Amino acid sequence: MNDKVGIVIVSHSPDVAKGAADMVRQMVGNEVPLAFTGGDPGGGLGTSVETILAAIDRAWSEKGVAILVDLGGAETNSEMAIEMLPEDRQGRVVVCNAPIVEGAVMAATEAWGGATLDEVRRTAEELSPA
Amino acid sequence: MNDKVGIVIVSHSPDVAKGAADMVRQMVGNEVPLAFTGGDPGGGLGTSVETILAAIDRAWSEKGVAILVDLGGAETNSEMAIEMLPEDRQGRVVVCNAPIVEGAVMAATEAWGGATLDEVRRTAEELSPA
Amino acid sequence: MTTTLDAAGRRALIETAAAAVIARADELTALDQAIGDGDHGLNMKRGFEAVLADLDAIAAKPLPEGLKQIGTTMVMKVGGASGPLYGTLFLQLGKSLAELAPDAVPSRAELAAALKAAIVAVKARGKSEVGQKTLLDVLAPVQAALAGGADAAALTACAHEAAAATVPLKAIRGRASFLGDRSIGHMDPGARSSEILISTLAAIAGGNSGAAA
Amino acid sequence: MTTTLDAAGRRALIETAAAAVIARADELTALDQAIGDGDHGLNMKRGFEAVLADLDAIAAKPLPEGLKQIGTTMVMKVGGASGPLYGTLFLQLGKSLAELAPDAVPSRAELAAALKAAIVAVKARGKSEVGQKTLLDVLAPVQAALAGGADAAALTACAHEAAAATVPLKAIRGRASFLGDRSIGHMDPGARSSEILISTLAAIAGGNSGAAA
Ligand SMILES: Nc1ncnc2c1ncn2[C@@H]1O[C@H](COP(=O)(O)OP(=O)(O)O)[C@@H](O)[C@H]1O
Ligand SMILES: Nc1ncnc2c1ncn2[C@@H]1O[C@H](COP(=O)(O)OP(=O)(O)O)[C@@H](O)[C@H]1O
Ligand SMILES: [Mg+2]
Ligand SMILES: [Mg+2]
Ligand SMILES: [Mg+2]
Ligand SMILES: [Mg+2]
Repeated sequence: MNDKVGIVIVSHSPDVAKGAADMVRQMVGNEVPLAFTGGDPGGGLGTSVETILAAIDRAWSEKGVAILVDLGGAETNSEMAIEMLPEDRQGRVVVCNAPIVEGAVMAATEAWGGATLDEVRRTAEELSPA
Repeated sequence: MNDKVGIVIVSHSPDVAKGAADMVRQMVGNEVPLAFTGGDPGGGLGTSVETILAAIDRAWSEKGVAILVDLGGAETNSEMAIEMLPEDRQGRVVVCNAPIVEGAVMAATEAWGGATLDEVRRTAEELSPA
Repeated sequence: MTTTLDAAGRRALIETAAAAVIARADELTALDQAIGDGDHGLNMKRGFEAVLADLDAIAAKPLPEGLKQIGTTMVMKVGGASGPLYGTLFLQLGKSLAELAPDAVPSRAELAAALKAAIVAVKARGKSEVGQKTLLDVLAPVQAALAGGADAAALTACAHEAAAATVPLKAIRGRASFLGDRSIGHMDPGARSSEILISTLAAIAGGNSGAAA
Repeated sequence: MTTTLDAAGRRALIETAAAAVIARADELTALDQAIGDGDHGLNMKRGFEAVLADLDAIAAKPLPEGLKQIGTTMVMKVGGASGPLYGTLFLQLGKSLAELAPDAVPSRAELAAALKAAIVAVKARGKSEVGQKTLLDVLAPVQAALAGGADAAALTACAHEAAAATVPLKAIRGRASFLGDRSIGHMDPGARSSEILISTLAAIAGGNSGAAA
């Protein structure tokens, strides 16, 4: 599994995170490391650095991990999580400036094809859904 | 309620549709007409013209309805649904070329402020999440 | 070819075409798994099963009305992008043939004109063109062959070749476009479902002299 | 001001500040309902309740270490954008004060320098600047007042005015920015929570001569 870039989906809503992951799985099956998380530490709409760290770990790939987020808080918490990673992992995790659902499907499809982390990120950031 | 543009969320995934609607509700409460739908007529990932039509009806506003979609099939089915509306409604429903989750939150926030359908659509299409 | 197409004839036509697609559902799904979300067979099966569920009512109607009902059923039941696309195809075929005399068999010219208009409608629905690795890449050459006088066997061969010719294409529309260059080397699922429909209809029209490949 | 800040002193400081924010949770949430998603009070309450749950351990540590633990707790527990922002603030305060002698009270200069560095860190975390209707619009003028020699009452007044001054601003960062011009006319929730923290701490430092507004 470690020959593909991993994908992490971080939404304020656990439902959005799960649903987006379902859509990703439908496109790429189990060949891309994938993890998702949503909801704040109290179970409300929000995000949690702790569960983001766990998701990065679940989707870990030596080729790196691309994170897809929805709104500002998800982005800030994801960036915070990246800084809390062991140093040798930090440089291999990026937050994509891309729509969470469409970006996750795009990024995963690109990862599936064996692309590098940078290519995966660029694809998610470039394309809007056709 | 009819003084605000309505928002319809059409995802391939029922979970994404519901979660995005939760996020919208958290921002604008019940002051914006809102409906969501996801899943194909067989219950799988996909969309259904029938349930899109019903969602447009639930979120109906005399000021019009903005539809947020994820991938191609959701767009094509939503455009098909618009053409099947009674003629006097057709011109007042648009599909936004915007990310489904981020666009729904933006569009609903704009609708909440009393914007026109065109302003709502433009806001969703212009902004990417901060 | 017979000179009338009555309810029994329409029934046989629709039933055979629907059954042919339903029988190929697994193959269509497998094609969609390679370059899409793996549901094209399921989608087409759901649509045509809904058509079969209304078969008597559809066959009882004049051909243009029956085609429109098939179109509406596909629109409402398929669920994928192919639903509004095939739905639009059948709806426009029905609209274009509206002047057909009851139980008449449409002429080659009428059919070619109707299919031409339907292709225009599908393009508008999908914001797509020929050459983008979609069902249009089968429909368009078949329409040209039909207009040019091709017989049933030639139409079947044309559809078969056109579907095969989508293999080297890069997808520009639909989900397969997400794969970019990696969509090359696979047959488009919608092109294949169109081929199945056309070759089945051609076989019936040609007195079962051809068969769906 | 006393010249030492021992575990008991640190405990009182943290407990009072946390309690002040928790007591204002409903007000903070109401502010966030007007121009955000209505969770800032809940978020801050969750964060500071987690701090209180570890109060003894945090107070037992030297101030810099305690501040870092508060920062980590806010990062992990708040859940909103304010979590990493306040978390970064406390983490950097702790880092900047690392050289502080055990149980010493940081000098005005040390505090002003630490807060300055913390504001830089918060800006980097939020990709934000002063004037964008955020907590920075309270932190920055308070830092300037502190550096300029303001006493506890003056710091409280400064924080109060700075929070009020966010009302006419248009939000450029965070969710309130989605509202564009409609964010004008409301106080920023993060600015208000910063005001509460600062005025509470100032009141304690000033021997309870001031009080959180
Ligand atoms: N925009 C479009 N224009 C024309 N044909 C399209 C378009 N999008 C998809 N198709 C056709 O539909 C087929 C996919 O149908 P299906 O799998 O049922 O829907 P979905 O892609 O929504 O899962 C493709 O193989 C292609 O032939
Ligand atoms: N990018 C940012 N930079 C600085 N401050 C920010 C930023 N985003 C949000 N804030 C602050 O955080 C506050 C909102 O916090 P909170 O409601 O807890 O988080 P969320 O916006 O994720 O729901 C805002 O009032 C603002 O002061
Ligand atoms: Mg498909
Ligand atoms: Mg599909
Ligand atoms: Mg909030
Ligand atoms: Mg929030």
